[in-house]
Amino acid sequence: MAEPHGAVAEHNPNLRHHFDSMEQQFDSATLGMWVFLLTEIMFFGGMFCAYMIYRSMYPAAFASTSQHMNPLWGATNTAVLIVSSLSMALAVRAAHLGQQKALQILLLITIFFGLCFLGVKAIEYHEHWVDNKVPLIGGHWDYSNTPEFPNQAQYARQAQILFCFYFFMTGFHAVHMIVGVGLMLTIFAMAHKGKFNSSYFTPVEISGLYWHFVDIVWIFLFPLLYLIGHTKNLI
Amino acid sequence: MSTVLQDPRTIETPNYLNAEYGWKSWLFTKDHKRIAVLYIISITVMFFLGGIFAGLIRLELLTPQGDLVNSDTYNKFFTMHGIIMVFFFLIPSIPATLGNFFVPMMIGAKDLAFPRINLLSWYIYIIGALFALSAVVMGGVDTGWTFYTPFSSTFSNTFVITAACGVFVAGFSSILTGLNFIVTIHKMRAPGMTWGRLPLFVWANYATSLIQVLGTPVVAITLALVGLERAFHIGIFDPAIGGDPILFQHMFWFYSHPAVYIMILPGMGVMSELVTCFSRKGVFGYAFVAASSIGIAVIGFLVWGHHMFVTGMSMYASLYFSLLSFLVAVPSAIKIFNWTATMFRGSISYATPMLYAFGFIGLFTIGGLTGLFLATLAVDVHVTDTYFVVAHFHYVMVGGMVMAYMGGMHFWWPKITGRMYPEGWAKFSALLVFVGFNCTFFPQFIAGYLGQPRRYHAYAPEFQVYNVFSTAGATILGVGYIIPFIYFMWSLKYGPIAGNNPWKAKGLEWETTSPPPTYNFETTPIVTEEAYAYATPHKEEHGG
Amino acid sequence: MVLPWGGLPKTMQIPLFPESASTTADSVDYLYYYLTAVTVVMTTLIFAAVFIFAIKYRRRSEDEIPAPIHGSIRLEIAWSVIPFLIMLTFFWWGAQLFFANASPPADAMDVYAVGKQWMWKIQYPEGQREINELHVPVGRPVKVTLASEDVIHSFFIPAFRLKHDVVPGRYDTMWFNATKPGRYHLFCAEYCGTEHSGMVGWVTVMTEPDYENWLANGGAEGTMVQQGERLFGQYGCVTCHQLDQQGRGPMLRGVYGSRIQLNDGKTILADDAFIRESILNPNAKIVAGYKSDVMPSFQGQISEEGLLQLIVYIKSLAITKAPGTVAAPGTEGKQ
Amino acid sequence: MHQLPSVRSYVLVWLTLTIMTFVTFYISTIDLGDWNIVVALLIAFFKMMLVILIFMNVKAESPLTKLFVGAGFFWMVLLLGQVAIDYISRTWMPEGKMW
Repeated sequence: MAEPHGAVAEHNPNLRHHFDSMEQQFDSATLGMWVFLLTEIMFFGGMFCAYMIYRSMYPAAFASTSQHMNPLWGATNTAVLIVSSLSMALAVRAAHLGQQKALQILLLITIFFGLCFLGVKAIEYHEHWVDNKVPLIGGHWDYSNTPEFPNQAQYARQAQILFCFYFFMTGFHAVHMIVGVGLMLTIFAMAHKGKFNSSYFTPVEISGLYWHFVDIVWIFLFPLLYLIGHTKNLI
Repeated sequence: MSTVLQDPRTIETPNYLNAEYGWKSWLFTKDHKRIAVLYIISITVMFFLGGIFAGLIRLELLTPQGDLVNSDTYNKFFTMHGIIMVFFFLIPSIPATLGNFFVPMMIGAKDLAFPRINLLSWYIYIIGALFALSAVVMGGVDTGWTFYTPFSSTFSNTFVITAACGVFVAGFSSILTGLNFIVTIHKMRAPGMTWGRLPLFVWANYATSLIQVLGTPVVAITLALVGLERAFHIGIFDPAIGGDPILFQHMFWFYSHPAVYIMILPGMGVMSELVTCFSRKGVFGYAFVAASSIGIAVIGFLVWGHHMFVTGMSMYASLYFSLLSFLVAVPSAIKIFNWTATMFRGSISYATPMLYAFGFIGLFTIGGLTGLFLATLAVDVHVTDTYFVVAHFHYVMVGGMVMAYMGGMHFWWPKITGRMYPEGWAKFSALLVFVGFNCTFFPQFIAGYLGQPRRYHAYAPEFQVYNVFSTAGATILGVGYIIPFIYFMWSLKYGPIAGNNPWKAKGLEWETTSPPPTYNFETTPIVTEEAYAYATPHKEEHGG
Repeated sequence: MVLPWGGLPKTMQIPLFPESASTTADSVDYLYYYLTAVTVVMTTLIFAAVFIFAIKYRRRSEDEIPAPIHGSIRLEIAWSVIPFLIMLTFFWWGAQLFFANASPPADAMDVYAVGKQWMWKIQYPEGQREINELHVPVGRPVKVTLASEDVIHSFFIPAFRLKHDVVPGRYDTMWFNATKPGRYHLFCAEYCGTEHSGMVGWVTVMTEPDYENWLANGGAEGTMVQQGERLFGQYGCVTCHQLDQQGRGPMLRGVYGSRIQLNDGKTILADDAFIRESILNPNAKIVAGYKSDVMPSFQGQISEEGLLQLIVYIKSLAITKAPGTVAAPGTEGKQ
Repeated sequence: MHQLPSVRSYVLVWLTLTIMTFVTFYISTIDLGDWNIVVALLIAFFKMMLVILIFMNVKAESPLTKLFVGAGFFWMVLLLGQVAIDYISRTWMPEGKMW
């Protein structure tokens, strides 16, 4: 393996061969993450687009089907994610300032709240499962006995579309959360091994951007899926 | 020192090819040049595979009765031709091969910003290709490359999900390449390489990358929805259970129209390099050519509705998309005019790459102008979904993009391999390609206006004369593509040594040795002049 | 149109333009000629420039370095603005024609076409039904209402320069005015599966007397209105929807073509699409004064052809005359 | 690299976001007709801007980053907006001429 010629005099062990300086490497990594988030925006944008059209086509069915989601869980999860975002932001700050101990604690807090979110999500999915509201499993889908859906196959189909969007969007979001938690565990392990210092903390920074993005997606999913029309039964 | 590529008598400089040996050194490489070579090999395989399907289509259409294969088989042929050519050849072709190899070199970087992601993108591409090929092996897909619902989601009895998975996966390869380019071009330019000095090939690849990054996720999600719909029948695109098939078309074309700019923009970038080098003159109107690339990338997202004028989309939406479709023709026209003007008072060489460039200008002009027919509402009503569209699309893609790709391969072959190809054979096959191409696709314009619908296995007998011409032309075209493949292979071992800069071209990639060393440059170059400054004397060649 | 070698035997003729047999066809052709002329001129100019430059400025010695030319803002503006202005004329002309063809004249006669893998089922208000054949009189505007039973098809008549996709789950319409008696191709232009290329038929344009003659034979099952009335009873619609008095559902006489007040305060035109939706998805729009969830959905129970018959029947009720003397819609033009 | 927001401003943002979540939740219990969704999305947009500007510290980032963030949302609006053009105007029937 040929070493690059003209290597920098004080070679930082974290500097990869093809970069000239730590700053260039850091800037590239952050820009790379932003471009990645750009694709993520469009990824969720596609789902929002389809959601928008069907919601405008079947407003009544969407509004009444939304009553099957528990907005209290949704709100709880929003709050949980916001806390995790706060701890993530503080973790990045600690990394900037080279506070290794604080960084590790804050990462653990972030992971904890991320897991809380996933736990709540799992409880919700389980409730839908018990209620036979999971559309992808054939035969479970039957509205005939629920009072808000009289014997109307058509209506049930439209309701099913909303539930599909619900599972599709929250499912993709949950996948992002799982990836995020995995990322945070890796970052924590790296921090624990003392990989970071105030001149090298790129992974913390870009994972933070990712984490906040996943939070933002949820900020939109919450009103779009749980609070359609207006909430009638608040538990 | 025993591999075919290496010959100790001739290539002495340390380069990316002789840096390491063995299959592991290729499959685990992080060198953008080696990854580009991996891509060249894979897309060549896909190109010939897609070409075989094209040949079978043309053979079937020789007679109007549909007597060679049955209709299901024919439908699978054109579907596989489309999927393979669009998603596994045209989209990755120039960015992932020539772009991968030369974008870092042209801006004076040692590698792309994320070499491991670059390698990952190749593996993802291969996984996607394997999905698509397994769909072929299992029995094929018959939806057309456009996967229109509800046919694809409900009615087709073929391996739609497998093929859609292939396209979905390959999309991520495209996204990662685009991401890598954007960051590289922003952050890795050599000192002095300002945006105003970037070679136009880099500008074109930058614009392409923007489309890849912004558009591909939408088609990924759309195909995921089609897969879900097909597997579980959830009703998103099926009108029988409350869905709307037109929404699929909107979401599909949101990506797939800009995707044709993913295919053609890098070709335009190659063109700018060829025309300047073989006219030995800076490009006419550099700023306009550069800006038109970005213009195409942006406006390209505003025109997708012209694929849907007869679908029952709103009349007013049709009006909107029609007007903007004309607008996107302006930057393309600017490019054509500027290349032509560049040749004015140049010193024009007839080397093979320039022959391909001449071909590109001519064929792309026809392809672009016939696009205007399709943007004109009342005419589109008649010609959409006929062979007119097929001809227009192939004029832009084969006459434009593949011409540019071939030109680029000939142009940079000496840099990539250190060897020259045989000029006589190359000129001959360039001529074959041009003649064969026109013979294949020009008659289809007429057949299309006569009303021959596309994707027809059997057709009305009065169209036969045009189809006979097409099939004859396709034969010539096929030979025109096989000859270069043979002599390129030959030149790897027997081609004359090219030297560092056989064309006396400008550009950082020509200032390093051929083939380039692993990190491209002995020392990071410092750029002091505009792109294509042919009037200023050449720097002393270093290296060797 | 056929090239000048029209005297050759038919098998050796090479057609360049399709036959032109509708009022639209000529106007589209003129625009097409204009576009072709511009294309030919532009292509010739570019080819000539490339060719002349390539010859005139060919490299004469290996070391030749031409003087640089950086560009010219004026030229750049000229060759972006002028082509765009020309293109605006394409846009304007094309859009005019497109919009002129958008809505059929009020006196157009109706024909109903249902696309199904892989055939076209045509029915006439007078009761004729045929497959892959469409008979129309010359010189009378014809409105075709298009529906699909499965996938997207496209109703394409090259000689009329007309095409419209047939999207399942909705109605599309197109109209034409045939100018020349003859037999013309009818194609399915949107890929629809195995026998897509077999989904072809013929449009027969006939003189008025021939057409009347043709109409007189056939229609064994009665007119579409009668067929629709039969279905109306068969599906039990009549139990809730009475013709002249209020039932559980809205009264249907005089509904078609009027503006309906909905219970959310909006009003809507009662057209084919509205009636179709009301049958298949009754809860989508509720007429003011009625409750939702009363009427069951008939999705999947009535064929597309049956739906069209019901619509024609309800349409016939728009005319407030006693039943029996109702003229079939589409035949008004003859009176 | 660049200026970091203070811990205080982080906590303030967190407080605002949490309060906004409750506001969204509360407003959804009031029937505003079509305006429910508008209000909910406006609040969500406001929350998003807070996260982007402060938590992700885009406020102090280079213009390039801001451009990319803006581009992402611009393109999403292009997708939603242009699809909406079709759906909104689909039932408008022209009467034989363009305008």
